Amino acid sequence: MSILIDENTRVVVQGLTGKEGSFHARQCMVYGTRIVAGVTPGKKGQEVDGVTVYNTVREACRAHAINTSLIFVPASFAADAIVEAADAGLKVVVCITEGIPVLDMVRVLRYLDGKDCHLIGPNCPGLISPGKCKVGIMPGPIHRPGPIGVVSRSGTLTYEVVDQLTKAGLGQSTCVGIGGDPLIGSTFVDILKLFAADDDTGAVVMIGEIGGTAEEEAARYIKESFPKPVISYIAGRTAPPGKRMGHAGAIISGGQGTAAQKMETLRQHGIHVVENIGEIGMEALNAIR
Amino acid sequence: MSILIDENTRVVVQGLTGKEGSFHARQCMVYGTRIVAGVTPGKKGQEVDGVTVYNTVREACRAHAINTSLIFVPASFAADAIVEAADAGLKVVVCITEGIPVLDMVRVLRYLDGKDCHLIGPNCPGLISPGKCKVGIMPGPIHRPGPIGVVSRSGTLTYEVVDQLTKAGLGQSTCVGIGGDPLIGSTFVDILKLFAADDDTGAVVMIGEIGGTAEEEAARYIKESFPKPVISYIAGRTAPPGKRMGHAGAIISGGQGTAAQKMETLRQHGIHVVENIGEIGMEALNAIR
Amino acid sequence: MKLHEYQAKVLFAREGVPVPPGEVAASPEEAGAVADKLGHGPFIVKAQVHAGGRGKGGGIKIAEDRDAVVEKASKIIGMNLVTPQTGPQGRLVHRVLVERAFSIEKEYYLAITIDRTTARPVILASAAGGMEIEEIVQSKPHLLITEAIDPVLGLMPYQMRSFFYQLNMEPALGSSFSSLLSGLYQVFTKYDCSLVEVNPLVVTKDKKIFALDAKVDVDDNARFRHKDILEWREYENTWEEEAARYRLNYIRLDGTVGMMVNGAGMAMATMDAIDLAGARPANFLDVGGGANAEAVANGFRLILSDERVKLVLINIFGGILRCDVLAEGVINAVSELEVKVPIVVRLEGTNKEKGTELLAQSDLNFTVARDMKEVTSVIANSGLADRARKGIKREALAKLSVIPE
Amino acid sequence: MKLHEYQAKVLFAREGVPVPPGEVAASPEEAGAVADKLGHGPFIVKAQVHAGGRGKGGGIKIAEDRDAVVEKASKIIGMNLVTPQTGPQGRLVHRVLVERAFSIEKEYYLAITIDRTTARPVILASAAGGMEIEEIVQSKPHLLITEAIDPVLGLMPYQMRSFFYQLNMEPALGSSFSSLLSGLYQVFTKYDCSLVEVNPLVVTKDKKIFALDAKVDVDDNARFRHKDILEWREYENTWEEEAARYRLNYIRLDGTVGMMVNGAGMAMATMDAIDLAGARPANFLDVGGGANAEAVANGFRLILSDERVKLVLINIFGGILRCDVLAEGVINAVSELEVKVPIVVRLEGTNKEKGTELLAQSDLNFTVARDMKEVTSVIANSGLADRARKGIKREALAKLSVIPE
Repeated sequence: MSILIDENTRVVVQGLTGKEGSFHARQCMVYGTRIVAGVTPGKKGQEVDGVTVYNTVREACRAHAINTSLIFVPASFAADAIVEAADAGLKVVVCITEGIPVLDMVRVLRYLDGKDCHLIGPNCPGLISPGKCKVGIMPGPIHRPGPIGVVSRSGTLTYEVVDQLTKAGLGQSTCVGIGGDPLIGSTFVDILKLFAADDDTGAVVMIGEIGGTAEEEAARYIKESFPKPVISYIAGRTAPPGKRMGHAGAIISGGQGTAAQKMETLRQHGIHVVENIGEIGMEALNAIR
Repeated sequence: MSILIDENTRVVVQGLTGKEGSFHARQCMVYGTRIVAGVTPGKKGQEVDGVTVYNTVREACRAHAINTSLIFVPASFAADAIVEAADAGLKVVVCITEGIPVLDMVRVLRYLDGKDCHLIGPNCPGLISPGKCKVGIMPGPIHRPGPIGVVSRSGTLTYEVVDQLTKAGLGQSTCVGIGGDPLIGSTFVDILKLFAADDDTGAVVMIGEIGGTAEEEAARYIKESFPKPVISYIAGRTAPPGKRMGHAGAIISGGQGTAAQKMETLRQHGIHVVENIGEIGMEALNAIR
Repeated sequence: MKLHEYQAKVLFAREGVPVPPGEVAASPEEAGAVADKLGHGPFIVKAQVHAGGRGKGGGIKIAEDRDAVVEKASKIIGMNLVTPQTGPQGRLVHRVLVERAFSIEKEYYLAITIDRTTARPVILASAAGGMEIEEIVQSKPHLLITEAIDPVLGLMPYQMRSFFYQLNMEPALGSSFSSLLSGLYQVFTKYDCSLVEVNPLVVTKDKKIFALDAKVDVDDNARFRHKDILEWREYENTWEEEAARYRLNYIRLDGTVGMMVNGAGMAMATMDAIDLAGARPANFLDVGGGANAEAVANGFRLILSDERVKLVLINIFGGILRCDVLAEGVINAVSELEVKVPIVVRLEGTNKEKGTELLAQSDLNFTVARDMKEVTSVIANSGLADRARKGIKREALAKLSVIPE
Repeated sequence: MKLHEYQAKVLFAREGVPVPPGEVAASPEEAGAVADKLGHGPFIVKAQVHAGGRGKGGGIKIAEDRDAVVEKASKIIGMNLVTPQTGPQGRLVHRVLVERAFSIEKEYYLAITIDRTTARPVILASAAGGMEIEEIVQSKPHLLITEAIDPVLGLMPYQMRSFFYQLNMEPALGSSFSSLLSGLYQVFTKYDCSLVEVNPLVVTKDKKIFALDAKVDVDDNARFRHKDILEWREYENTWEEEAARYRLNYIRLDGTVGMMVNGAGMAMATMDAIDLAGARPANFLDVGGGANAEAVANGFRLILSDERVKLVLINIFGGILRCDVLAEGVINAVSELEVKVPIVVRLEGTNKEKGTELLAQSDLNFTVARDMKEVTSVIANSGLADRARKGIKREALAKLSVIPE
C-alpha cells in the first residue's frame, strides 16, 4: 500500500505546457509516474514529451483513464483549476501553485466539503510514494521505500527530513507536503487518518511550523485515536512574533500559533518532539526502535 | 414511532408574535404540541399564550430544550429564518411561508446540504403525527392515529385525502406536506426513506402534482428499495400546459412534468395510481387489504 | 413576470451582454425615428408580445431602409399576432423593436434556468440555434450541453470554457463569449430570474457575438427586490390580472364549469374530477389555502361575470377556516348578485354540518355535494358533460337535490 | 499589505460604513486646511503609521480649534513615534489624519478575519471596546462574540441581529448597526482583506455609530485584483522592500549570523538551529524553494550589505536545482564582492559532491558543513555564540575546517 498515490495513479497535469508544468511533469515521468494527459485551455492537440494536451479536464478524462491531477497553473487561475479537476471526478488533486488568494480558497474548500476528493496543497511540493509514484516537485532520489509516513507543511524542510530518514535507513511509505498556506485542502489530521489505515505505514514523522492550530488539532487526534508512533518537529521556535492577523485567526481557534505552544501541546499529548533539526533522522530511528 | 415529530417534539415558533404565527401556534398547542418558545427580533420578553418570546433562535435554545422550528415569518425574511434555525442546531425545521424567491432557496438548500437537519417546506402545511404532535396549519380533527404515512406536495388536497382515509378507517402515522414550491427542503424520496424505517407505518399515500420530476424520482426509489405498499394520486391531469420555464427545468432532469407522464412512470414502477380523487380513501383501503 | 424582448435587452446591456443596436417604438413614426438614429439599414422590425414563434405569424420583418421600417411597423403595430404559442385568439401588438440587421454566420441556443432536481441554476447551450429547446432535446439531444452552477462558486471560468470549446467557436471569440455568458449569468442572479433565454445567440459574418433574441422571466416571488423592473409591467386587462388584484390565483380555461377551490392542488384535483365527469372547467381559481369569506365572495363575482359559465362549483376544504363562516360568505355573495346558473357547493372540514345546514336553510338554490364522489356525479349529470364519462354512474343522481338541466 | 487608517476609512466610506468626517494631511498647513473644511472643533489629530498603541506614544492628540490642530500636527508629523508595537526604533510619521472629535458614550471591538480551522471568514465583536483582541481574550473571554460566515450565504441578517442583541445596543441603533456591519463585510470580501478591524467602534453621546479607528490588511496574494489599492502602497525604504524587489522573502532580525536558505520552513529550522547553537540570526532570508543561482547571488549581496553580519551561513537543499550550479552561483557572488566575514556553506541534494568539490577548489574561504548537525556545531564554535548551548559539543569542531574566531 501507501496512501493517495501508487502504481495505479494516472495523472493529468493542468498547466502542462507552461515552463514549470512541463519541467516537473518530465521529472515525474522519469521517476515512473504515469502522466497520461495535459490540460491547457486553447492548446488542444499539442504534445509535451509525448503527452497529449486537451482544452479541459473533462475532455482529457473522456480520452484517458485518469484519477489524479497535478496543477501548475498561475495563482489567479488556480482556484478554477482545482474546482475543474474535482468537478471532473478526480479523487486526488495536487496543487503546487503558490499565492492563491485566501478568499478563493475559502470558496474552493467550501465547495469540496463533503466531496470525495483529496486536495493536497496549494503552495506545496506535492506527494510521493517512493518507488511507486511521484506527483510533485520534490527530488525523487532522496526517497526510499519503507515504513515511515511523512506529513509536512513545508517544502525543502521536508526534503531535509526525508534525506535524514533515508540516511538513517528509514524508508518512506508516502511523503505528503500539505502546503504552507493558511487554508489548505488536506490537513495533518486528514493525512494522519489515511496513514492510520495504511498497513505499510509503521510510524509517522510530522513537520509543523508556526501559525494556526493545525498541529494542536493533530495532537488531539493522535492522542485519541492514532495507533502508530509519531515523531514531530516544529519550525519557527525563534521566529519573531508573526503578523497580528495570524494571531486574530489563531485566537478564534483558541491558540496563539507559536512554536513553543505547539511543541508543548504535542508533548502533552504524548508525541515525541525533536528540538534539533539536525537530529531528526537519528531520533526517529531511536523512537521507533 | 412516527417520523420527524412525536411526543418528544419541542417547538420554537419563528414569527410567533405575528397574526398567523400566534393563531396557528395556539391551534398546535390545543392539539397537544409542546410549543416552548417563540422568536421575533426585538420582541424579547413578550409572551404569547404563555409562551416566551426571544430575539434569536439561539437565545431561545439556550433557555429551553428545543429540537424543532415552525416558521411563519414573511417571505423576504424566511430564508434567513430557515438558516437561523438550522444554524442553531434544530433537527426539524418546518417553513409554512409561501413566496420565498427561488434563488434564496438555491442558497438555503446548498447550505443545508450534508447538514443533519430536515427542512419541511417552504410553502407547505407542515406535518402532523396524529394523536402525538402537530407542527403545521392543517386541521387536527380530520386525522386519526394509524398505519398510513401520507406525503404530499399539496395543502388542502392533503386534507381531502386524509379526511377520506380517516373515514375509510385508515389512520395515519405521520402526514407530511412537503410543499408546492419548485425548490423544497425534503423531497418525496427523503420522506419515503423515513417512512421505510418507521415501524408504525404500514403503507404510504403519496400525493403529487404537475411540474418537476420529484414523482418520477420517487417512483424509481420505491421500485428499487421501498418495502411498503404505495398508493398515489397526481393532480393536474387536465391542467393546461404550464409555463415554459417549468419545462426547461424539467427537461434537464429528463422529464416534461406532465401528470400523464408521472402517472405512467408510477404505474411502470408498480405503484398503484388513483385516477378519481373521490375514490382515494376506498382505493387505499382495498389496495392495502 | 415575463419581460418583453426589448426590456430583457435593457437588462442584458446593463450587464455587458452585447445586443444589436436598436430601440423600441410604439408607433410607425417612432419606428422611423429609431431607424434614423441607427443610421443605415438593413433593419429588423420585431413585434413585442409575450409569445414565441413571432416570425411564423408575421411579427418579424426585415426592412431595407427607413421607409420600409415605417411601413412594416405600421403593419405590425396594432395587428393581432397569432403564433403557435399565442393560441388562436392571438395577441394585440402594441410595440415593435427596431434593430440593425446583421448577416448571420452561425446560430446558437443559450439559456439559464433552475434545475429542480439539483436545486441549482443550470446553463443550457446548443450549437443547434434557432430551434426551441424542446425540439433540440427531441431531435438533437447530443447537441445539448449543460452546466450546473454551484452557488458557492457562481459561474466558473472552466465552465465557460467548457461551453466555448464544445460549441466549437472560433478561438478569437473566446473573451467576448466569456463576457457574454458571465453577463447573462449576472442578469439571472442579479434580477432573480427564473429564465434567461437567448435564442438565437449569433455570430455575425464579421465575427461579432450578439444576443439576437432575449427572453427573461423574473421570479414573481422576488418582486420586492426589483421595484424598478416591476414598473415595466404592462397590464393587458386580462381575467388573470383582475383576479390578481384580489390576490386570487385565476387561469382562464375553455370549458363551462366555473369553479372556485381553496388550494392549488385541490383546484387541480377538482379540474381533473370535472374532466372525469365528462365536462370541462371554465377556469382554474384558487382562493388560497386559508381562504376567508371575502376571498370567496370576490372569486364568486369573478366567475359569475364570465358568461360562458353554465354552472358554478364551489369546493372548499375548510381546514382552519370554519365551514359555517364560509357558508355565510357564499350566501351573502350569491344574495348580492343575480345568479342565473346552478350552484354546486361542497364544504368539508370544521363545522361542516352547520355550514351545510346554513346553505340548505337559505332560500337560494344551492346543490350540496357531500364529498368529491358526489361532486363528480353532480357534474356528470348536469347536462354539461359532453364527453364519455369514465365509470361515473347516472344513478348517483338519485341521491342529490334536483339540478336544473 | 497593511493600509493606513485614512486609507482604510476611504474603503469604509465607499461601502457605506460611517466614519467620522476628516481628511489626511502631510503638513501642519494641510492639517489646518482640513480643520477649516470640517468647520468647528473639537478635532482629533492622528499619526498615520502602521502600528497600534499610537495614543500611548503621543501620536494621537485632541485639538480644540484650528490653531491647536496646526500645532499638534507640527509636533506629530516628522516625529519618530515609539509605541509598544513599533519596537524601540519607532516609526517616522509622514502624515496625520485630522477628524472631527465626538463625545463617546460606548466603545466596542469589531473585526473580520479568516479562521483557519473552519476555513471561513469570521466576525469577532466585543462590548469591551478599546482593548486589544489579545487582552479581551485573556481578561474577558466571555465578552467575545463570534460568527463564522458560510461563503454559500455571506453575512446573514440573523447573524447581524445576533451581534446586535449580544452587544446590548439600543434598539434604535439596529438599522445603522446592520448597514455598518454589512458594509464592513463588503469591504472584507470586495477588497480581499485578511483583516478588517474597527477598534473602537463607537456610539457617540448623540447616538451615532462610527468606525473611530480602522485597520485593514489586504491579502498580498490578491493584489492582482486590486491594482488601485496597490497604488496606495507607501515605500519606506526598508530591507524588506529591497529584498522584495528581487523576489526574496527577507525579515530583518537582531543577531549577527547572516543566513540565506531556500524554503521558508527550512529557513525557520535554520534560525532555530542557530539559536540552539547559542547565536542569533541577523535575518530571515528565504530565496525560494526553487532557488536559482541569480536569487542566491542577490540574497548574498543583501546579507553582506548588512554590517552587523559577522558570519554568513548558506544552507541550500538543492532539490530539483543541482548543487554544482548553486555552488557556482555562490562562488561568483563571493568573487564579485569584497567579503570580510567567514562563509559557512551547506549544500544538500542532487550533485552535492560536485558542488562541495567546487567550493573546496575555489580559492575563496568557505567552510563546508556536511549536514545540519555540522551547521549547528560550526555556529556554536564560531565565537558568535553568546548564550548557553543546548547540548552542542565543542568537540565537533575538530571535524571541520578552521573557522576564524
